[in-house]
Amino acid sequence: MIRKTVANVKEALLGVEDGMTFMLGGFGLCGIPENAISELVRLGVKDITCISNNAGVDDFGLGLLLQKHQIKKMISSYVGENEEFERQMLSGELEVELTPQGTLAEKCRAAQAGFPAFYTPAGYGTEVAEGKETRNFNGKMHVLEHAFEASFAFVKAWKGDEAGNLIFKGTARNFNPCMCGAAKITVAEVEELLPAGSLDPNEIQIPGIFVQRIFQGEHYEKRIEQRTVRSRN
Amino acid sequence: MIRKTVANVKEALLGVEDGMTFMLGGFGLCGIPENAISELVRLGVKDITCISNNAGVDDFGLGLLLQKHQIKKMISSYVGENEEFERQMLSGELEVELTPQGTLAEKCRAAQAGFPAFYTPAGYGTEVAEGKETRNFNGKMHVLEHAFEASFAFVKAWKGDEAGNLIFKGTARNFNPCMCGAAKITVAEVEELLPAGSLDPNEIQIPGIFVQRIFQGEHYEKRIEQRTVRSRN
Amino acid sequence: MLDKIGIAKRIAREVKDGYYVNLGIGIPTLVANYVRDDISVEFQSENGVLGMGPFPYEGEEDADIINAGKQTITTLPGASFFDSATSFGMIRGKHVDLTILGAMEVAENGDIANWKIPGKMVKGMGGAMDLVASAENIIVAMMHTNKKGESKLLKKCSLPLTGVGCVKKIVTNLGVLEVTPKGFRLLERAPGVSIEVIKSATEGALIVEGDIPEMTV
Amino acid sequence: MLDKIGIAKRIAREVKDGYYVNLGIGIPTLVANYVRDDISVEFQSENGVLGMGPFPYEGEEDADIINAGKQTITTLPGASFFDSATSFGMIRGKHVDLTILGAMEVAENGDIANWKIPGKMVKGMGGAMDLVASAENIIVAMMHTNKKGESKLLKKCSLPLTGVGCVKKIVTNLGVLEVTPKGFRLLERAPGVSIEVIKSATEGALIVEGDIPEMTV
Repeated sequence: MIRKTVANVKEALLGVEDGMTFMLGGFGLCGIPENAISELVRLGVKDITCISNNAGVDDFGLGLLLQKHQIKKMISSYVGENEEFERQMLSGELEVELTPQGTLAEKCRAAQAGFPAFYTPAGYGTEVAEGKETRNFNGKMHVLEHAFEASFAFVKAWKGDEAGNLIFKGTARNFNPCMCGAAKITVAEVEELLPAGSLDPNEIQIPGIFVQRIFQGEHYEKRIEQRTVRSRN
Repeated sequence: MIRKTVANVKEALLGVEDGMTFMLGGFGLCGIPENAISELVRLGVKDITCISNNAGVDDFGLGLLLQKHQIKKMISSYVGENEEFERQMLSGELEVELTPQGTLAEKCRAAQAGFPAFYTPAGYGTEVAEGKETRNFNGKMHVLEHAFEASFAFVKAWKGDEAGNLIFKGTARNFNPCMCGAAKITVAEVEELLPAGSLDPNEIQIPGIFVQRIFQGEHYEKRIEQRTVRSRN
Repeated sequence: MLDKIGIAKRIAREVKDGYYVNLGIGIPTLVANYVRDDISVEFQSENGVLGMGPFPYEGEEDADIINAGKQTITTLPGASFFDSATSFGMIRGKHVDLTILGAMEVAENGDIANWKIPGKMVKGMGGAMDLVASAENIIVAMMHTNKKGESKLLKKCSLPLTGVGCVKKIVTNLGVLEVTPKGFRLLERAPGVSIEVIKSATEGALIVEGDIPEMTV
Repeated sequence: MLDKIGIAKRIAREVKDGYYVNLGIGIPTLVANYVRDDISVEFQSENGVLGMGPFPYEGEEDADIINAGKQTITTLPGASFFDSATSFGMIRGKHVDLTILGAMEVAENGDIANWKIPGKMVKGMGGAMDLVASAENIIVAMMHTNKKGESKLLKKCSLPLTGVGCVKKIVTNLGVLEVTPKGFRLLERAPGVSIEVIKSATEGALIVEGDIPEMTV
């Protein structure tokens, strides 16, 4: 067994530098690497490029990094619900590259699985395809999209073990598995870190080979963006 | 919940015809759709093309279909351990298309996920790449490979539910998940068929949307090809 | 004329037994409430869940179980969770039977625009570009005109496109229209809405052939 | 001269702490038995398992748990199972650190042939083409000559290729060689094997520079 555990978030983020490209898992605020984000804020790394489906809200998630002007560029599919984001984008402080959500997921998976590029129909005929190669397959037009390149991937799982194996929960899974192994170093934070052998090999969703560092997060706020409920009556 | 259960293997294979292309899960004899294969033998469908990593052994797995001369063409990565296969191939009775194993898996996954084609470095500079488009990405040559097209995919899982959700066991997983949803109709046979709601939504390995028909196999022989053991002393 | 709920109810009748359906944010989300309960349908949300159920009871909401609108949800028996790449594999691979989404503009050739207003806020396309590029069956739910009273059914979209030639059907507050090679073919009028009203609210080519029934919702 | 076990033992010394290793069928499989037990290594088998352990005790074999050689195996703590597409994602994505496989022929430019003898049996390439096309670190384990006594280290492969310019190191019964732009560079001699013997058994360009140590196994 190859041990991937590190003592804490500080050790997990060793090597993080200004100007790097990071992948961050999560959909909205669901399944985001809360502890890694806090540490990125504390470290004050600047001019970073973030690959993340969303940009958090004003005071949580990636919004915390936006507040401190640490982000140079966002690569996302949806960036609503964030006033500071809007302000920075409109003022030109923040560069934004919008990418169809399925393309975003597959650009991660392509990096993970060693595919340099892929063809997808998403975005054909739109400004997303401008300047990109297009091609007809079976009578349908496709756009050539390339695998992401990133220095670190920060992902959040539910349970993990010393070997770096991960299990996600509910829709907090989202982009997290796709980003594992898609950057030079994958840092996984988990709610519960277990000894190797605690997880059924059959139930592991991401094998440890895709993870370089794993730690148990100190605290998870797990903020809900839209609390929708029904009453019992 | 959309119900996918059929009464038995006969109902599961309704619509199977001569000349069709089938995908069959399994690696060697591990995780093969034993009941579907038996029914294909019983039905006597001819001139079929089989996409399967291996071709079984002489008297089990796809070997049973070879014995009856039902297979016109095999698309596989490894076809050793089968004398009848060898005889038919050398005599020209059987057409064989050998494909690198990772390419075979991805041609299935591409069909499942709606990618028409992909670039892989596997096989570049070999006869596998002859007549295929090649392309340099990041200084490395790649070969363009296309998604498979098949009428039926026959897969075998460990547990399944009425909604078509599947869980595989051990290395019997192999190509089975990749083939789900990769053909027009996916037929899953399982060792244990459960009511919807019995499986934890978090532990499902293949969501039912990729499966059109599911049934519980009557009997599984699960033959071992290489029984390797150590003694306790 | 239909209100948003009326539009959702009318679209719910397009949902057939055995369909896997992806519902966009807004009016489309309401459709789930009006699907006949004697048919089997599963709702997919592109953030990674199939078999969505209603909102949770108060106090039972789970931050780890949401839909693509970031709303807390529940799951029904037979549900499953999966990652984003798998989710869009379902969509791109045409395993999802029907996509219902909102739009800012639809053109008579089926082009759709719903993700960006240049110079104003850009929220992003989310999964919409993947959905419209792949789905075989796309229904747009929207108001026939914008807040300024301008038609949203155009000869040509003025806003940046989400997808080209992909919309099949449109249900608005005024009626049901089908996209054909010759333009918007009117299929049904909303209750109390005349053909003249629809004509004047439709900038793109409108085809009115034969008797156009008033819909029953 | 080394026997197969000797070759396996020598290759085992190339396995470093923290390596994920894919072992081919034949001599490579034996390597697992000789890796130092004070380092952490995980063995991947391309049929879908990481963290392979030894063969099961008699009576505990499970038809659903095999390696790529179709042998019944066990798993160690920290092991995981996965599908074939994910397995080759590990390989193609360079997550596997070292690939050890057999060969029929290796050329001085690193080309390898190991899957087909035209006119004779063709068993297929299995996962070998994916492995050699992707791995950064490929060691070939083989006899220096074939059964007829002909060199297997050639100027140019005569058999259909498995991959081009990919082999980095070769361990044979006669020695250890590195593939360089100028040809096979001799690094070590097997016990009791002279440079002259290696020269006469190597058809491809052989580079012998400085003192060539006899290996210790």
